[in-house]
Amino acid sequence: MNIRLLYFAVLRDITGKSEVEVSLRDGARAGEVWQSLREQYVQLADYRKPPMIAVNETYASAETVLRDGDELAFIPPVAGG
Amino acid sequence: MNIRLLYFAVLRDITGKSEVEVSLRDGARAGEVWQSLREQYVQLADYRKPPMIAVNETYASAETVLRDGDELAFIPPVAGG
Amino acid sequence: MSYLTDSTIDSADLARRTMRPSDGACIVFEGVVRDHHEGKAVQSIFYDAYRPMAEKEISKIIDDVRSQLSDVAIGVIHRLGHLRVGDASIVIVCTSPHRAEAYEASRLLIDRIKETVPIWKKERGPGGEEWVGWQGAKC
Amino acid sequence: MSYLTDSTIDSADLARRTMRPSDGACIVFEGVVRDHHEGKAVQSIFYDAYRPMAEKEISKIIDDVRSQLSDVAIGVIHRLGHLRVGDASIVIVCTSPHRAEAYEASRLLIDRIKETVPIWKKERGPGGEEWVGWQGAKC
Repeated sequence: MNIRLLYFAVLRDITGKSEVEVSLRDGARAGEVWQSLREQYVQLADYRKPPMIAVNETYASAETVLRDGDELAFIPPVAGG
Repeated sequence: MNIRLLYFAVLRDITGKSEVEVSLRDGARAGEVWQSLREQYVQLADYRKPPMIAVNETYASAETVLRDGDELAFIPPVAGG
Repeated sequence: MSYLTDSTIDSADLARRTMRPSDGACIVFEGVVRDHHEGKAVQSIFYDAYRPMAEKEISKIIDDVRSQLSDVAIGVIHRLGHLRVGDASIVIVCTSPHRAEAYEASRLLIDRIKETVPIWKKERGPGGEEWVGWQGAKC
Repeated sequence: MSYLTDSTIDSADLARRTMRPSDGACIVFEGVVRDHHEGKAVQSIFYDAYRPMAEKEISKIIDDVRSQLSDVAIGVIHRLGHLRVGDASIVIVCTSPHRAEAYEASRLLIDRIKETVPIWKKERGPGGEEWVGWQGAKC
């Protein structure tokens, strides 16, 4: 299955991308995507746990099982206001 | 001795004046001026105690002894803001 | 400087003049003439004041609040005369590096200004005119 | 309606659009870019957002606050992109017949917006650029 992974803020700076298509095994969880990002980007080495996570524009846990077509975003510490 | 008595808001409406000169015996207290006003204006009959009092632009008590040249004002319930 | 005016209050201008580059929060409180009061319709309000004393009282309140909340910059303007529904009668601007102090100062200021500053209002509605607070002050 | 903008926020216009004739209090909170943060000089800020989600989260927060404080009318605009010192990043307008509810709503809104809305800021100062909160999030 495929999901769309969106990058914002520091994660866009680190990856140099706004959005990528990711192929995952069926039943993959949101937290696993974070771990695979950590293997790709050394700047994430010190961030063992994922930041907050959004699936389809709603906050979700690292345990959330993803489905084909989902929109996933890791939410670094927010600083609005 | 003489003092200046200022009227504001409802008291100006009742008396029809902004300011009067009042002659008082030496040693007169602010509260006594209120009682003499009550004798002049029937609309004040139901107001036995004076409202707040200001002498020379500062809050003062009904017991304050007035001096020649003082500026006295009775302060009805304030409603600023 | 005067805290009283007889014309429309320019709250944006007051905010600009109050704000410092180190401020991250700006709270503007506007007290506005509303169309009712204690169940009665209100069409307009006349504000009267003991002007020199009102200036001094507002100044004292600002000094007091600033001594409690030293990081806050404060601007206050109270309007007098005839106001209609929707007109601002008072604008209080509080700015500070962090928002908590500015909120606290804003509330302290409006609470204390309403309590002690010699300003009065006469409300006009369909049933006539009345000085607010006078009927209830009988004793 | 959108809660996000890429240009200067017109807080007077937002206040006018929020206010009802029955409102006696209008509280405008402006969050402003200040010249320092945690001891470091700040020259400018870049605000980024997950826009559709940020819109939804702000909308949810407004609904929540309105369900707690039903007398309050609420307007919120958050600015994104490059801001300089003195620019407003957020304006929150709360109006109500009596002031207590408007103050309470204003504080609830800014506290919750800062907590959960997916908006980020990168501060630029003499020492370089930094995404606020990222260094401290190591785990």
